[in-house]
Amino acid sequence: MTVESVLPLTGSRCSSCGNVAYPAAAGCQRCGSSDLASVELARWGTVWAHTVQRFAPKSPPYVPPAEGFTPFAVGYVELPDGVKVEAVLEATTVDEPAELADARVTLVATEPVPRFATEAWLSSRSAAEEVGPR
Amino acid sequence: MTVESVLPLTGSRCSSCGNVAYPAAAGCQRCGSSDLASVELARWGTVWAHTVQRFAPKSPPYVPPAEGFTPFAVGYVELPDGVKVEAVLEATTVDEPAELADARVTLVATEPVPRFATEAWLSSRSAAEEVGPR
Amino acid sequence: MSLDVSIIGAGLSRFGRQPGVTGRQLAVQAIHAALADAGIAWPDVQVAFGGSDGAGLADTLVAELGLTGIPFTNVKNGCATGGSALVGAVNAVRSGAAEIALAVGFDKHPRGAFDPRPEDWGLPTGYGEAGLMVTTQFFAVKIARYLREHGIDESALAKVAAKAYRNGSLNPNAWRQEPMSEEQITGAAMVNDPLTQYMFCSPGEGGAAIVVASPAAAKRLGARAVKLLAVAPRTRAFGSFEVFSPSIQGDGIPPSVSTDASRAAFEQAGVGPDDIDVAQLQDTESGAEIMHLAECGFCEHGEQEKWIAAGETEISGRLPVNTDGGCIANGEPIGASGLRQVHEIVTQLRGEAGDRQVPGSPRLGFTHVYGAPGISACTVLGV
Amino acid sequence: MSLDVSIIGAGLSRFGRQPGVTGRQLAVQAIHAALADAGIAWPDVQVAFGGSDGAGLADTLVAELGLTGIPFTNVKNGCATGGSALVGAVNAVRSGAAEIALAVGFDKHPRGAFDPRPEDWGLPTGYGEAGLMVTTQFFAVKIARYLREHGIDESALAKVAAKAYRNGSLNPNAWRQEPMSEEQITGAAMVNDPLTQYMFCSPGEGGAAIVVASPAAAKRLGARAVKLLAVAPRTRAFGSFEVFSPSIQGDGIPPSVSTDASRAAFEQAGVGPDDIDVAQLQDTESGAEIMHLAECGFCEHGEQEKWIAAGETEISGRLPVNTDGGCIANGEPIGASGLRQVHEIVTQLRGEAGDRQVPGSPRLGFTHVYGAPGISACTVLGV
Ligand SMILES: [Zn+2]
Ligand SMILES: [Zn+2]
Repeated sequence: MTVESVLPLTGSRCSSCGNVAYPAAAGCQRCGSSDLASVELARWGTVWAHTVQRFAPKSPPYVPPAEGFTPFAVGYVELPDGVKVEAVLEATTVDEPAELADARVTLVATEPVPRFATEAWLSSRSAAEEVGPR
Repeated sequence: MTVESVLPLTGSRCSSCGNVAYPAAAGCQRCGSSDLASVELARWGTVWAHTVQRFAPKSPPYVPPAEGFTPFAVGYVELPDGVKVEAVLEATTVDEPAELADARVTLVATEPVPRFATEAWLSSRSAAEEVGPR
Repeated sequence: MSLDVSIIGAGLSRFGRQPGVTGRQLAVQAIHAALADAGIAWPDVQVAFGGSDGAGLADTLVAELGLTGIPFTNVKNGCATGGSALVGAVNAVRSGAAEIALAVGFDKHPRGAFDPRPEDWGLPTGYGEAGLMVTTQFFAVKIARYLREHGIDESALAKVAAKAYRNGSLNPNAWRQEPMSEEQITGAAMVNDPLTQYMFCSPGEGGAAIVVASPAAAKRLGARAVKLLAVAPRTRAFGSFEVFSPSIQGDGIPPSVSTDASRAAFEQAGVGPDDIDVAQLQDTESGAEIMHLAECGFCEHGEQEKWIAAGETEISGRLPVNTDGGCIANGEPIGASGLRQVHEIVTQLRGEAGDRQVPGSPRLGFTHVYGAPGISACTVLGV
Repeated sequence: MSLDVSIIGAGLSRFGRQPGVTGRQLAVQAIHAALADAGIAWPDVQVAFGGSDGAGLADTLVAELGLTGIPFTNVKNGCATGGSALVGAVNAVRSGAAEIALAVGFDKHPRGAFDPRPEDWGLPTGYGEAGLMVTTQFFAVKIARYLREHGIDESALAKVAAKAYRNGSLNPNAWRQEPMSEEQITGAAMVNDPLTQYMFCSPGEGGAAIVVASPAAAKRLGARAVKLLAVAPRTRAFGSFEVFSPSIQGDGIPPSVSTDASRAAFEQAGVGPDDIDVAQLQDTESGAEIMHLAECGFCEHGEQEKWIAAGETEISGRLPVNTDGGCIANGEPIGASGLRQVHEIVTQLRGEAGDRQVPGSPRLGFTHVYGAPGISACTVLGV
């Protein structure tokens, strides 16, 4: 997986008032218009706020990763499009809030939910790929 | 099973206004009092109104008899205690409404729901027992 | 009435099966239709009341309508959901809390819905095992007793159902638009004697919305307003006979909550049943329409057979009943039916009912719903 | 206010786990307590409004209370259920439809309730798979942002929770009656940073009922009446931040529905936040109480740390908050909490709060609930 291969998130923009919604909406929450157009959202943004999920959510519906549950960060990423998107946040550690606070993050997955990663996580990941098997 | 071995239905009587409820109630629907005493209801009454269940109710919750579903009569039996009790009605045939209309019926079962039988059904049943194996 | 409240807008979604369309979407369609009918926009609505029986909470509709911040009360009163929403809207206007208020009802029931669990009704599980948790049994027992007590012939049941399908065929928004003969109806599968399959309404889909306003707002908007002369919801009195009752308490003839609600509505409106030009009566099955005619005071108990034979409840008759085809032709989306009735009366009183228009410019209309666990709501409308 | 409406009776069931007692029974207990407090009987009630989130329909309570035939509207507005019921009761009295009206709220949530399904919230199922359908995440994200934005130290969270348990220990009807130290609270399991287990309320059990009356009825009954100076429910404005939002739309700081509802309540009552002597604020977790203090206008954003350090929100402080222990000590039976708050303010304004009585004869009180999907309801009460 490369960052470039990730499809962008698709939202909608209101033709009447310009408001951007994610996911794509049927009616505009700002002005009530139903004249909305599909729009691709930016692949990067800034962490607006976050927390850490410390315990495994109830399964179902939660599907833990194959290697088992580990605490993960979750929060809202403010995009330049004018909307804050809820996302799982990838960081090298969730125990150092400073890595995520106001951090610039990049979209790394859109399914099952948006997923953004910090610069530090992306660097550590590409470093790991360089030393890994080819 | 003999008719005499059937436990009577247990209801409640309001100590304030005398209203009889079935099943036993926590509060009196007539006067709102919660001073209620347990009362054994009469084992016979008169069919107030009835219909026939022509198709098998959905299972679950319905549990059809071992021999399979056959249409059965259901209705309300007016007891001398001053309450009309919903019950399955045993009749020799459900296709002749006259057998059940205003008929005097006798309690033959209390579980899973009250069950009353017509005189004709009771006679045919005791006749069957007389010719059956001992 | 302390303050005249008017209906300034009425709207419906389509009724009947609409795969892929959610109940909430049907509600939004109905609201947009009602707003357009009133000539207003969503931000003009100052307070809203609404609900469904099984298709979601009405206040979540604001996500599609626009987040204007208004109070939005979710109500949930079974068949009286529309009536309760309308009372909320009317009281809000009368109390001075708002000038323009909305009531909305909607539902989308899957095929064969209404599978009640004994525990939800406070009954032992044995009632389910024994096959007694079947709503149609209640209607059959009640009408069987009624026909016998008042000497009405069973043929009246098919006549009423045939009228419903006939009226539905004149209503482009109805679910069932094919007329059906009395023979087809009588010959259909018997569900619970004396009621056959085609005498019952089916769980359905639809949304209905009504906009009410204070006299000042109605005047300002120049609306084709219909006066809401009364709206009266009631719960059952002691001794009544209701669905899923393990017993009927008390002696004598069970009282009817429909009688209580209709009397309260007529008293509020200051008119009587004889003054009504067109009525919508709850017709969960055709026997219900027959009983409700008398329970609501339009005729004496037992007179119905004569009325029906003489065509008095037809669109051309003395008291046209269920001119849009009622629940039998429109289906029963529980949350929507009460306001669908109000929509139909508004349409008739405005003279906009097209092929099913009651002749002679009707001036007073009446609506009635009845449902579990023994509730009724009636309205009187006038122009 | 067109017409002063008074609270003439307030009643609670016990709160906290009560195995074998149904939610409907808790509601009946609360209603009987409220009727006794008002010195009236059930047949005196002319109209009723009520609901629960998951413990049944309020109108079915008439089977135990007595079948008096009154209109009974079921409302279902999450945490604002009590507020919506109260508005219904007040509008019914103000519109002249009734002189004495009842509002009731109740619930009985199983342990670990509140398991939301994405589809019920209009979200793709992926949100459940990914572990994002967790309500506590919302509260944590909101308070984390808030503390950082306004420079408030996390220690305030434990201080507020400790006050809740301390006040609960003075309330014989509270679920949690054991005081808990700030150290215990901070040291408990972290749920979602910065919130530990003991900072949250738990799904609970309880019922609460309020009887309101017209001035004439209150006078006739010689009631120890408390005036209901305002009751204001609101839905969220555009751009607000709510639980289970896949996004927050719009730029800038999200608006608060609590701010809208509290402003509307203060405007109706003709008083300001500074005039309030005792307040109940939604405390789903201790951070919520901190934010709601400012959102409802009692202090500036960021001032809370100073307030809390100075003990201003203690029973002995400038503005005692959640004097009965709030949701943290009483648990959260969703349908009941709003009216529990009103019951507590009535008790305080009457000077009947015993060990937790606010000194100095408080004369004006305030209640506030907040919940999904972005609703708030506030009241102002006075003697
Ligand atoms: Zn827009
Ligand atoms: Zn009694």
